Amino acid sequence: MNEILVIDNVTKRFGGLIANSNISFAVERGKIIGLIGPNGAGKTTLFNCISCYYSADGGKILYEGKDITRETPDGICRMGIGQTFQIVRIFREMTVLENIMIGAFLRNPGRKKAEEKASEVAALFGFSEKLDLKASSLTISEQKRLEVARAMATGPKVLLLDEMMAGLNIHEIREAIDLVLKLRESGITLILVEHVMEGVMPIADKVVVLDDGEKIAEGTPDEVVYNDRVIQAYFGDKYHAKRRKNTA
Amino acid sequence: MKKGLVILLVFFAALVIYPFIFKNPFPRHLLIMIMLYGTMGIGWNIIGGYAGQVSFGNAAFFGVGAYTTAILLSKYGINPWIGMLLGCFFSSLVAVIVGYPCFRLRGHYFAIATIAVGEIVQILFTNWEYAGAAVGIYIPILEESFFNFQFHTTKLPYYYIVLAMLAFALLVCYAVEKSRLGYYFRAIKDDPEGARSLGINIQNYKLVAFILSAILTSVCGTFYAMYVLYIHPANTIDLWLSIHLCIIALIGGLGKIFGPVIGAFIFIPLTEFTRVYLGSEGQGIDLIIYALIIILLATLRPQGLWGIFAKSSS
Amino acid sequence: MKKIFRMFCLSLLVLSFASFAYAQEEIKIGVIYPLTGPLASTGQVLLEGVKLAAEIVNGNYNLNMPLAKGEGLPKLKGAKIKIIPGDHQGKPEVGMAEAERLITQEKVVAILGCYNSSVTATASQATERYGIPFVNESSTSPTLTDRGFKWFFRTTPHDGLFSENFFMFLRDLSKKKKVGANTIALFAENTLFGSDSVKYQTKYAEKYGFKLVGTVLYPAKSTQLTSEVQKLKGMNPKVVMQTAYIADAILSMKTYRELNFAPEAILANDAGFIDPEFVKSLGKDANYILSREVWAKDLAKKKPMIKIVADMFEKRTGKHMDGTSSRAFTAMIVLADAINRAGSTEPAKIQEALLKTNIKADQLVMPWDGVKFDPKTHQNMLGKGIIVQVQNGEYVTVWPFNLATKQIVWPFPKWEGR
Amino acid sequence: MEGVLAQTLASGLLIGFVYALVAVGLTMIFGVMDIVNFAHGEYLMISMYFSYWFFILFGMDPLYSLPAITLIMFGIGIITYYIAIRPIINAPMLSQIFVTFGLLIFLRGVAQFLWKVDYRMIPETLASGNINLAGIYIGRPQLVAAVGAILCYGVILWFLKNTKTGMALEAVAEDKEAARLMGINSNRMFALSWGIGIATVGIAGVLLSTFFYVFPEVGGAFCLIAFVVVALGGFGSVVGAFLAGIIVGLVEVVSGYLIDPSFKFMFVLALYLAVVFIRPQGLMGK
Repeated sequence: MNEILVIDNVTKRFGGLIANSNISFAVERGKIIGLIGPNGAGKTTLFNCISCYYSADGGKILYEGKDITRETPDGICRMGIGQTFQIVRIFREMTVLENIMIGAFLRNPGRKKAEEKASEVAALFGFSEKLDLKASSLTISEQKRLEVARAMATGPKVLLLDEMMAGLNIHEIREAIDLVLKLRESGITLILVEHVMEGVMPIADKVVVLDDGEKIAEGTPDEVVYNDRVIQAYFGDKYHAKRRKNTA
Repeated sequence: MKKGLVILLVFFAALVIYPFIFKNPFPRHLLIMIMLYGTMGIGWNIIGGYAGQVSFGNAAFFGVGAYTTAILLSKYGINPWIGMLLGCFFSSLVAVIVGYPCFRLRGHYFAIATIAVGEIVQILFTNWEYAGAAVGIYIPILEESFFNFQFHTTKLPYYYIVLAMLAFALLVCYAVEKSRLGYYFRAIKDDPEGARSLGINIQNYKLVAFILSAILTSVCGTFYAMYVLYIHPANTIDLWLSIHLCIIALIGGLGKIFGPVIGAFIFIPLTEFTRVYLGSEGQGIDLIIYALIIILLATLRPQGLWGIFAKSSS
Repeated sequence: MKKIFRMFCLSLLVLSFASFAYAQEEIKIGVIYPLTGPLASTGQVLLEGVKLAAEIVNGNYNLNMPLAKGEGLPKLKGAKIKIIPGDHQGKPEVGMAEAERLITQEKVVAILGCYNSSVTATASQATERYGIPFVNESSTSPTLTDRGFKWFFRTTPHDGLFSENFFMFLRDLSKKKKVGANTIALFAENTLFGSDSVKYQTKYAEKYGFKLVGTVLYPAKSTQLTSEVQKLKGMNPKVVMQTAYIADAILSMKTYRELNFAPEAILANDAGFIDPEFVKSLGKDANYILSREVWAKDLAKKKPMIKIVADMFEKRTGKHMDGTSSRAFTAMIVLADAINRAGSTEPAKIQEALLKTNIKADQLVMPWDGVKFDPKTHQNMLGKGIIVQVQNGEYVTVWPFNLATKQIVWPFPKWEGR
Repeated sequence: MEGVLAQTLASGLLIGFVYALVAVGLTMIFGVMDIVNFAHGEYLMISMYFSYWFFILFGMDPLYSLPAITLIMFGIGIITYYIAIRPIINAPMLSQIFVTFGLLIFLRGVAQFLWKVDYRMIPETLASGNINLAGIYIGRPQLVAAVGAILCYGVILWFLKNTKTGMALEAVAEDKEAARLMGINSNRMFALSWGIGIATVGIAGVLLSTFFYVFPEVGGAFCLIAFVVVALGGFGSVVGAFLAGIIVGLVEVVSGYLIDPSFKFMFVLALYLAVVFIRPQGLMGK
């Protein structure tokens, strides 16, 4: 079975508002999946359903064949799904090493072991020199990297990254892209939720596009970029019409 | 770290030797109270300082510990040491029953819910005929012995028992801080959602912290009952007791092992002396001074005196 | 290593900061009262009572009272009494600690206190351990003297006797006035004082053949008492027997008036109802309340000495003397008398002298038959209560009828048209 | 029986309005700046003393001195904010709790120092007496206080919904950052919330002083109830506090009458716990 995560007909409502309606797609092992869409498309809601902060009102989410729709965020982490947050949620009062240790403790209950594991992960993410710094003293891009490192320390098979590239400059986006590619090489499945298309398109193996709570497209980046509904969703009717004329 | 250990050992050695040099009972009593509050302060620090859940209900555990021992001894003649263990058991039970729903509440909601719980426990004991209701329980005077946990001619054994309790509490706290528990508690305090995302069941870990806190407080309740030999709801399950525990932890430094001990060493003598020297005329000046100290500490030094101490020594 | 040693010495020094004791010059007597906290106003009044007694003992006054004439204690070369106050804030463990502090730091020869029964319970345990006489002036919980302590003495009658007084009064009254006050409701705060009183009142109601129509207990911290008074109203008793501290005493009176509740009599159990603040706060709404008392200023008509002492008290404090301050005053006189007769400050001798105490009724500012301790329980056997009524803002004695200075107003007038 | 029940409900309702008025300042301060003022009851006490002294020294009835005392309390609120609260706006929650705790002890100490620990009460005011409504007795002071509370709530709600300043206050409560970007001076709004919050508890104190005694620790009992009211209604919700105040008053009186007065507070507290366990944000909280 090559599909590590299956989103099956997921629907989420807030009162009368439907944030996600019947969304389905599958995530293959070891791939990078981009989840994109304009503001208010329902990306974050879907992300929160997958990471179990919300439980879907309809449909199912399967992880390695198991239904995780009603799991808790900590539960799925123990099962092997790590995640980061849109707005960084590092432990600000702790040091860099301690932050990563909190993740490492999940599979290494002893402090010595956890510290070793954390140092390893820290080295991988380029934090070797900054182990004893207070996390709050890092730059935003470093903080985002720390969050990924921390999640990686829990030893996940799937990593959910929420708007990892938002707020970063071009140089930092490059670094982030390198990091994601490196993670894929190590066999991790990644789901990237991004508002900015530029960050995701070059690296994603598959892209799922949401608009207005519905899935409007799914496919390789190339396929998706030329999808009419995607263009319409991102650039509106006018642009869509103009482009039509040009190609015609 | 080495230096810290030396200071700690010297401190304990001084406490052990002190009664051999100074025989005056009042300062001994004072030290007993300091160590008792220090132990409870450490208990509070685990839930409040490390795990960041501000509890104003810890007096309930103190009361449960004191009452369990007193009821078992006065009604069934059960040895107070067994009462102490059973007190810990019942306190843990209360911690679970109360903690499970309360930990869904955040920040101020949690703090006020714990006030409500503490008050409810007090009302229950005030009206519970079996437990002596408002009259409370006079603990039967037994022969003086360690086994009976009663000493009438000297305070010395009480002194060493509470010293051992303090040492035990410090060890528990040390073990917590250096293990996964301590890290998880701090993570939960720092960012609960972040902690959840790393596989920490925050509800369960908060409960663990609450139970540890309950046990350390309950032991002190038993000690108090055997020390004063008379308990009633107003002096064992009092909101102000809970508040004093927070103040002690705050003065010393939140989430620092030694913080509550320092806090108790400052707070208890401060209240004693302002009371003795300023309070006897009932002028309220003692309260004013005491309040100003708390405000200044909270405003200027949120990390407590331990923070100042650690800074100057490093 | 040297550094460590120095640190060690320093720690010991810090720990010993409170260890210094002072040399003894006068006869020091520790007096422990709630001088801060919610009961502080009562504590202050009690302390003033004790201080006045010490002043009379120390100075030269022409009063028919032990030790009033001539300065100081004659058998101790005119030594003077010095009061060392201690504050227990209403907390039992603080009371115990204060007793220990006074005994060991201040070297007091005896202790007097503590008003609250719960504090007296623990403080007297300390004096029992140290073998120091403890004279209690106004804690009325009967259990205190049932403990059979060797060093504990109580001058005031306890709640058992006081409760019986209520029923003796009602019985006498029904004989004299032919009023049928036969249904009674009990109304009390639910801490030690209230619940203990209710226990004894229930017991004596049965013994004296009165019908108890109900009991209402409420938390002393209440911000309102409407539902409680509703319940009382529903029971429709002829007499309400009430036990309350000052705060709830005021509150209940306000609520009676608000809800227009006026039984034939409100028979109150001392404490809040005889606090000087009671009449001051309520004004004319305080009128016609009956309370058991241990003392009243109008007793002076029978004992002129009472007026002299009460005036001295008023001059000192600006407050009227009352049942609490007069009892504190009396306890101090009893204690000073014993120390004088002992001719020594040795605790055992004072204890012995206390046991031999025999003060006559006319030497007291109390309506008692005297002071004489039961050899076993050390309870004053000659104590006695009175019943007073507030008439025109003054407490006047209405029972026992032989001591009464005014006619009793019965029944309690309706609120309308007052 | 019906008459008794009606009487009980009336009493509960009346005291409920007073609880609501005591609590509204607490909830406002919390709503605007996320600080729980543990010294809230002490401001009630201070205002009751003002009312008492105005009566004793100048013979002014509480109902006449009400406007002056409200103004004074408004000033005291602002001063408190600038001296004690402003330095800890960004401090951790626990520091904030302790500063207001310190204030509580401080104000009690000051009251003890200035006015001693005696219980004091205004014996007779314009509002004294009671009204007989078809067998239901209503204390006039309680009625005056209840009407005062309702008027006060009306004014506050009108102020919040219809004036520029009021709307700015609400905006700050909603989102501090956004309010700052919109050019609202949040510091002034914080000060204002303290001013109004303390002024309302001042009004409550004056009205209360017509039928309740004052002593330095009088705030304690009311403060605990105010906490329950605020938490039950939802921190920061003015309307919630109003509803919760009435609920608490009714539950206290009715459970005291029907079950056992010894447990009346327990029922109030248990109700509160039950509500927040089901709705952690309280009845009307966000």
